Amino acid sequence: RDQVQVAGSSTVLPYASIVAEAFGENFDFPTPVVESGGSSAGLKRFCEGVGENTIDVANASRKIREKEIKACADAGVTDIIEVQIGYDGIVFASDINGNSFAFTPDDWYKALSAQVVVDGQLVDNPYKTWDQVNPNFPAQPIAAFVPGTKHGTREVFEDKVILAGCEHTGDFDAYLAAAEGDSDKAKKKAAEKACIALRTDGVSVDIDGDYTETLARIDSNKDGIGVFGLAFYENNTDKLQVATMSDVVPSTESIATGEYPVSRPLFFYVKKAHIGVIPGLKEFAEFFVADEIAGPDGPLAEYGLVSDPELIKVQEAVANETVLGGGS
Amino acid sequence: MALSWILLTLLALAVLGYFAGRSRALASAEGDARALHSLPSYYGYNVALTALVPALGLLILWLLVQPLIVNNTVSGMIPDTAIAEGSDRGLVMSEVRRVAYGLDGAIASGLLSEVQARNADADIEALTQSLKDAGQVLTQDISKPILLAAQKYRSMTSTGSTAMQIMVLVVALLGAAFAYIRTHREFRARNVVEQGILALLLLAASIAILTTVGIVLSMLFETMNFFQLHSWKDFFFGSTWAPNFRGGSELSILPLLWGTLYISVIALLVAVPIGLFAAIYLSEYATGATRSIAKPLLEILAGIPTIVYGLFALLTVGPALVSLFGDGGALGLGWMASSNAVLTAGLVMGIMLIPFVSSLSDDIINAVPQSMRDGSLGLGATKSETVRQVVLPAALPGIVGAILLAASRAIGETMIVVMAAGAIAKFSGNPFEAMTTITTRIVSQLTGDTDFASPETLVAFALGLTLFVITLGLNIFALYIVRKYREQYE
Amino acid sequence: MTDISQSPGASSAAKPKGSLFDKDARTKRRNAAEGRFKLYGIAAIGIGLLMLIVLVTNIVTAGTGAFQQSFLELNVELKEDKLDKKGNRNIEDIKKVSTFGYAPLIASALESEVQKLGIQTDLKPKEMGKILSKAAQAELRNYVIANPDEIGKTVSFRFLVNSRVDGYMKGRVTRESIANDKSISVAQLDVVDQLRDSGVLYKAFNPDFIFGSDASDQRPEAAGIGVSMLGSLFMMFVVLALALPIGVAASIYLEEFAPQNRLTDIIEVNISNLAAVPSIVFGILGLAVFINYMHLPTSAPLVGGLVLTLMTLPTIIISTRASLKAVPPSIRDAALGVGASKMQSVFHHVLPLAAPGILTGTIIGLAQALGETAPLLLIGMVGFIASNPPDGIVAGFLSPNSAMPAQIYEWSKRADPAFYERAWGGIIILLIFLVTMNTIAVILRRRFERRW
Amino acid sequence: MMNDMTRVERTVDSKAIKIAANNVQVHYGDTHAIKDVNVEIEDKTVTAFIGPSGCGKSTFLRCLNRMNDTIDICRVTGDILLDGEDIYDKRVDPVQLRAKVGMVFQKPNPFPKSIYDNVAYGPRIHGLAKNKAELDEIVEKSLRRGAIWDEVKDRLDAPGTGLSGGQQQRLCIARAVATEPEVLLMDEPCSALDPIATAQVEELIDDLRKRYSVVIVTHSMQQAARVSQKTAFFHLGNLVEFGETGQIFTNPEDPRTESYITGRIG
Amino acid sequence: MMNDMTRVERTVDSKAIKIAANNVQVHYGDTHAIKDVNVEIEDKTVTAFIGPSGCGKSTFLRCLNRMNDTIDICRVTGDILLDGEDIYDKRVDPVQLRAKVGMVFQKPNPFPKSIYDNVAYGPRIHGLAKNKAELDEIVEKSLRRGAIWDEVKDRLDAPGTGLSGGQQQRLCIARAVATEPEVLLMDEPCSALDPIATAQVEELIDDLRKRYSVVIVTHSMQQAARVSQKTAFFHLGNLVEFGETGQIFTNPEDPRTESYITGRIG
Ligand SMILES: Nc1ncnc2c1ncn2[C@@H]1O[C@H](COP(=O)(O)OP(=O)(O)OP(=O)(O)O)[C@@H](O)[C@H]1O
Ligand SMILES: Nc1ncnc2c1ncn2[C@@H]1O[C@H](COP(=O)(O)OP(=O)(O)OP(=O)(O)O)[C@@H](O)[C@H]1O
Ligand SMILES: [Mg+2]
Ligand SMILES: [Mg+2]
Ligand SMILES: O=P([O-])([O-])[O-]
Repeated sequence: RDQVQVAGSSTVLPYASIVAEAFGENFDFPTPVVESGGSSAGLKRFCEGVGENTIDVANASRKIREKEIKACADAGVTDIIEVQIGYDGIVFASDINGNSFAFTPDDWYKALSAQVVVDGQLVDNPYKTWDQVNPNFPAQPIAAFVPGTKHGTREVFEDKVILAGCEHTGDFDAYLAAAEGDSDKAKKKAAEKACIALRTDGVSVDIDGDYTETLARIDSNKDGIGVFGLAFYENNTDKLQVATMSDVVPSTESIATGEYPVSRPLFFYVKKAHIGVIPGLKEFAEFFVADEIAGPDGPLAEYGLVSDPELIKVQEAVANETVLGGGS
Repeated sequence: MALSWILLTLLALAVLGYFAGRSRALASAEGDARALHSLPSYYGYNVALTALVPALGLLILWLLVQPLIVNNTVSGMIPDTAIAEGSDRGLVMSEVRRVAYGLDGAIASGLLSEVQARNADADIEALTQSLKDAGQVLTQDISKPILLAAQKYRSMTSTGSTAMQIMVLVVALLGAAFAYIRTHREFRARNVVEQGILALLLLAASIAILTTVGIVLSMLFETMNFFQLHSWKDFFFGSTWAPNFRGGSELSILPLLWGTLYISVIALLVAVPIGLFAAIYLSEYATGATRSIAKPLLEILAGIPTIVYGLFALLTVGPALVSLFGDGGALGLGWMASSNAVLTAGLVMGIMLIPFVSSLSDDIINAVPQSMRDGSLGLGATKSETVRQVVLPAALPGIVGAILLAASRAIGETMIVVMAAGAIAKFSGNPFEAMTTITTRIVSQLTGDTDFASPETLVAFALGLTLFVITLGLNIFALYIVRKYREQYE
Repeated sequence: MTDISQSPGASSAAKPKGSLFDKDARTKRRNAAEGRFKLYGIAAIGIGLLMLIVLVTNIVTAGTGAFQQSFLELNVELKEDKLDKKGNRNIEDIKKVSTFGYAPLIASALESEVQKLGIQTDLKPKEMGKILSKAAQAELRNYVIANPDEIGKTVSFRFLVNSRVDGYMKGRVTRESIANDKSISVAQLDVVDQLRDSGVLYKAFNPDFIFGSDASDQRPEAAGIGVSMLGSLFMMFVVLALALPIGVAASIYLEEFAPQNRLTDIIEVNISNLAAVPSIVFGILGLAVFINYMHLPTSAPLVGGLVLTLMTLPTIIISTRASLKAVPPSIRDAALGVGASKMQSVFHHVLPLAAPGILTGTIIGLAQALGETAPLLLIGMVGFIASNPPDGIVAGFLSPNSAMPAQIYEWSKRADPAFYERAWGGIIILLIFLVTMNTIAVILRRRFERRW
Repeated sequence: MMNDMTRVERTVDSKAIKIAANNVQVHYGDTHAIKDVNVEIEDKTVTAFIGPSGCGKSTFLRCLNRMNDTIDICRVTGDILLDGEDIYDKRVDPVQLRAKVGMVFQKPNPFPKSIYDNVAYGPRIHGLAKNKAELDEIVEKSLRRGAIWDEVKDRLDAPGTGLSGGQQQRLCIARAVATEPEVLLMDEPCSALDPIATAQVEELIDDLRKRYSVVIVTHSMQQAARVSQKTAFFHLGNLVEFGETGQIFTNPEDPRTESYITGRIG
Repeated sequence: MMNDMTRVERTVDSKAIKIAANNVQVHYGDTHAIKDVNVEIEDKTVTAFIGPSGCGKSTFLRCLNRMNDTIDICRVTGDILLDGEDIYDKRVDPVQLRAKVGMVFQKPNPFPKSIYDNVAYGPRIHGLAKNKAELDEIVEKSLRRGAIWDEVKDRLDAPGTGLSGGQQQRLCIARAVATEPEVLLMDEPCSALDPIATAQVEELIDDLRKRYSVVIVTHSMQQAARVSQKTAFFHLGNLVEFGETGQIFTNPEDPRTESYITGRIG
């Protein structure tokens, strides 16, 4: 095998393919193969073992989990280099010709949670239009296209938007009171779970496909508001208008500074054992995080990646082949 | 390419054997083919097959085993010290292989001589340089143990492949000779050849079985892992499907199963009548010209990528249905909230499945002998009566097969469901609500972001296996129906 | 029931002798039923064909744009001080200049072109350069590395323009729609307008879409389906070469030779059941067996073909068995009666008569295999793969490649709307591929069709 | 059920014309199978078609109830009038025609259904029975008339295809008479029958003649002489001679007829 | 080709036994179709099987070359010896058996291929012809023996299924004789044939008898008397009587035989 083999997240795929293409053009190594198939599937193959018939790099739109590290180790994949390439901004956008929105997490919580507190009582979510949620909004029917439960974005959405809203509105206490559990911790967990349970009456639609599907749905239902990646939105400004979140307009800058709250880090993982064995692997990893690629003016940022403010550290880590959990 | 050379030789030998066997058989019958037990060509095939099959078998076996032996021997040569921390023997072996191929390549391009390549005391730096000059990909500088291992690897491989070539040829020749000697007018060549073919047929049938075994096995272990992490009671008897990143998900198959059945049934309600009527029209009413155009055209429907159907559902059918059944729709019913609905998915899937029913049924209906139709028409039956009461029952096994195929496809479809029916699992009898199916959940749990060792991902395997068992039940039922109602014409 | 329903022979009264021309009530009813039945048939075919027309029209309208692309003709000065600072034409040194280093060359070439044409603009050369595709840099670099002697000269090129500009040329992008767009500005469109009017920027047929390879998300204008078409071709080759013979052989065994017993029943049920296995499960199987166990390379069309073969087999087996069953036993008897062996009777008589059904199964199975993505996901054939066409038959089977449906699926997910057009264009090509494949089978099938 | 009358009355009084064929020509693709045939089939008469194998008897017979419509390459020209009405007229519904003009085919073609359903099929589609009991009655009566009742009465549920050749033939006869057609076309109905069964079928034919008209193709001159009142002799697609059975067999006009009857041409 | 010998020598000298059936029983599922039949078929002899329709003639005939193997529900017990060898022995290849014991089926079943290919099929798979010319010769000879050559010689490429009933029957006869079997089983080979064609086939049978053994099922007592030397009478699955044809027809031992021959049981 001559080429580097990469698999994993479909969110990272565009960035990885931009890098792979440029890598193939500028180096004598063959263009790396970048497969998609999901973070989980990618990491699974990554952890299948060491050797030519396993992949070298796994892209992930989330951090690798402890259990996975352990599974990796069991299969002999011990030295894993973790590389954070930047952030994926998550934005809320609606049809370009429709109403504009300035959201807070509270609005989303109220609009989508399966149950909400009305007059001190936990009841099934009664809201049908946005003005019922927040009087500042127009009387537009609520129709939300949120990432399905397979997507890591869903987790971010739940944590940083719904749960935040739940806590902020104070409804959390009502859930806590209603929660069952042996310990406080269990109760808290149950309450959190209840908070983020989304309604299933068709108002909130899970999108298991990709942002193109969300876009198509907004196309066919102009009242819809969807969750998108920043990069996707920036490529489709002719059809979408973005909503602010807590009065911050999402942009690479506002996300990089942390002002805009909803984003998630993107990673790739390299098998150290393959460095020096697979031609071009290390070069590829270094190229990926090089300034001219992953820097704020590089093609990745141009495409929509929120470049990591601490890119230098990342570059160092790659150069030194720093593996997870210390080690050399 | 030693391999293609040896394959060509075998092929040539087989052809030669064919003619030799044939002419020997003819000679043994003094040129009179009638005196032979079998047709002369069977004697030829006998020799050719006896020469070819064992030799090919050996070749395949050898190709599988030799690398194992070579790898074991060579990797045994590598001292532990040569294996870097965190690396493993397997990776070093790939380096060894790369060097070995590099040496081959360098020899081929004339930059190294065979002697230099074999020289165990060669200057490593010079060697590295000449490999690089020859354009070979090297990842790091060659170390002594790796060079030695690579040289050993080369020599073993080349000895091995020489031995293989000789052995394979010997086996082929022996086979040919054996069959040739046995060739005699009394020899039951046809029976032997047919036995051979029967064995091949059996082999082909067993591939299907092996696939089943493979599928079950490849899902069984992960399914067991899943049930260790998640309660089987919830899986089989729970009522909610709600995977959650924090764990503690409710993962019950029942709402998914409901969605699967619901969508499939609607799809079949669309596809089976349309497909069957189309098949009947094509085979019984249409002129030859119409048939030869319409049938292949309908078959295109089966080949349109499902993503197109998905978009079609999402952008065209869904909104159209909403404008009929939705709030303020043409019918003023207000039944349908969004274009995501079981009905949308079922309708669109049904369209995709039309050719599965129509084309296969058409062939089977066409195969019903004309005398059956004549018998019925002669009694004053109309064409439709003939079709319904005589032709269709006679064609039943094939039609059931076609419907099963369509049902299978409906159960296995993902893209249309995802785009048209949504991703929310629930129990509801309302066809205007969104639902989802087992298969889509399998795909999304497998390709999603959840931890790959978590129940949320592993549930895909349990779903797959359960679906497998359920469809097995459906198939047994279908077989029973066919057996019971089959009408065998003469 | 009706006036005609009388107990036959009950009385000596013969049946009323109606004229053939006037139909009695029952006949009318039956004829109406007949008419309805026939109408259902026509309606069924009509619905099918209507859907086909709708779908195909959709596909064609959405996809034809992909076959055209906008190009810009430029004379680029290959400046020695940028490309070969040492001036000794050492290829290694020339290679050190990355594609990013070529951007200024192109930008200044564009600037001088703009000046030459007398176009007024306030744009900086770098901004103006963004009109062009990023693929232009790579094209230029490849040219220079292939012809180092040309350094220092001015060479004329035909570059792709950026997807937004191309969209503008095709009417997809308008001055209004780019209001919030960061990647293109109205000022750039002004330049584009003038370049177009002077004829250096124009739309033309784009063979690279059909023959080229995929490009990254930033260069929709450079993406082509050719390489993945080869991937599909090699896979279909594997599928056809394996699934058809194995499927037919297995069906023959099961239908004609297998003893009728429980075991055969189990096998039969099993095979129909395989058809209901979701295709992604075949991907799981393929990953486990072909890649992890047999160590075949990942992303290889060979493996894809093998997986799709397993997936297609049940379809072919089910249809083959159904058509074998439909051959009347009297034909078999006739052959056996003249002393043919069972094998001969099957291969000489039964199989040709079953051929139409077998071919139908093959058509449907191949169509399914040709359009399938899910199992390819797990064996690594979906993603950004293979930027170059394979350089030989063996490489075609073994080196990483994608497949048409996977490529289309990938494109359909990408953010830039320009990929949307390409996805539909890809579907057109996929359908042409499919129709070509089917036509062969359909012609064969017609030769075998007969009634007895 | 069966009466014991075996003697055939050769009543020669002129009867109504049931079927009249004028200038009928039949082509199978390029083969000219029936050449300009004119024939008149009387009501309440048994007409026998005789002639060497391949001369076009079956073809002509199939014209009479338009069964040739099902053969793609078959073209029929000329007029065939049933009760004075052209059966090839556009307004004519072949279905109604075939209900009136029933047919027993040369090759027995039972449906792959039970024996009962084979016979009940016609009555069912024509709605001849009010209820199950009546249908049972029709089936039994027809099977009896087909001279097969005794052999199959215990296995009415067995498939018709599992019968012996002769049994199938009789089943097909039973099936055809079950619908009570006005004209019954029988293409060698006794070819696979033993003499006793043959006699029973001939008796049936004679019985049918009382009310209907029967056309029978046969290779047995004796049979033709026994059952028919009129005989048509076909040769190479031509209707060579048509007339009273007695006259044809005793005093044929055409030398070809004579040669055939005396066994000289084939 | 055809010799003019039409007279049948009733040579009664004892010949070698070609096929011997001992205690043969055949069941179709629950139906007991053949009950304990013992019969010896001599070489160079024509044996006729007669009996009422459904009595088991075809069934027994199909036992003789194991064509019953193809019917799932059919069970055969007892021994059948061909030249002293048990044909139901495991070592026996039914294919070889059927090459020796050819068969003409009751219902004509031509292959849906050209007439030429129908006849040439057997010789081809048995390698009887060295080359095309020889094959052509075999085909022509067989078609002539089947008394159909003149009718089809101009359309050898036409499909065999497009022939008339009688032509199909003769084609099947031609197909069977083309492979030159040692024993030829003919199930009502003349049922659809006119007298002349019948005579020609009978001539063929007589010709075959010189070298081979022929078993013929027929419903025509006359035919049995004309062509056969031995006759077996079946009734309800039993072999009632077996003996010299002359004796059976003139002086039957069993009352049932007599009743049948004189036309009283069926
Ligand atoms: N495939 C079958 N399945 C069940 N029963 C059968 C089958 N074939 C024949 N039989 C029965 O076996 C008996 C003998 O049938 P067979 O065909 O041998 O009669 P046959 O003497 O040839 O009669 P025919 O002269 O009418 O052809 C009959 O009762 C028949 O119904
Ligand atoms: N389907 C067909 N296609 C082509 N030719 C046909 C077809 N059917 C019959 N023929 C030809 O038409 C002529 C008349 O056939 P027909 O079946 O009417 O003969 P027949 O008198 O019934 O003979 P038989 O007594 O043998 O049944 C024959 O030469 C025959 O080969
Ligand atoms: Mg006929
Ligand atoms: Mg019989
Ligand atoms: O493909 P994802 O893992 O990023 O959803």
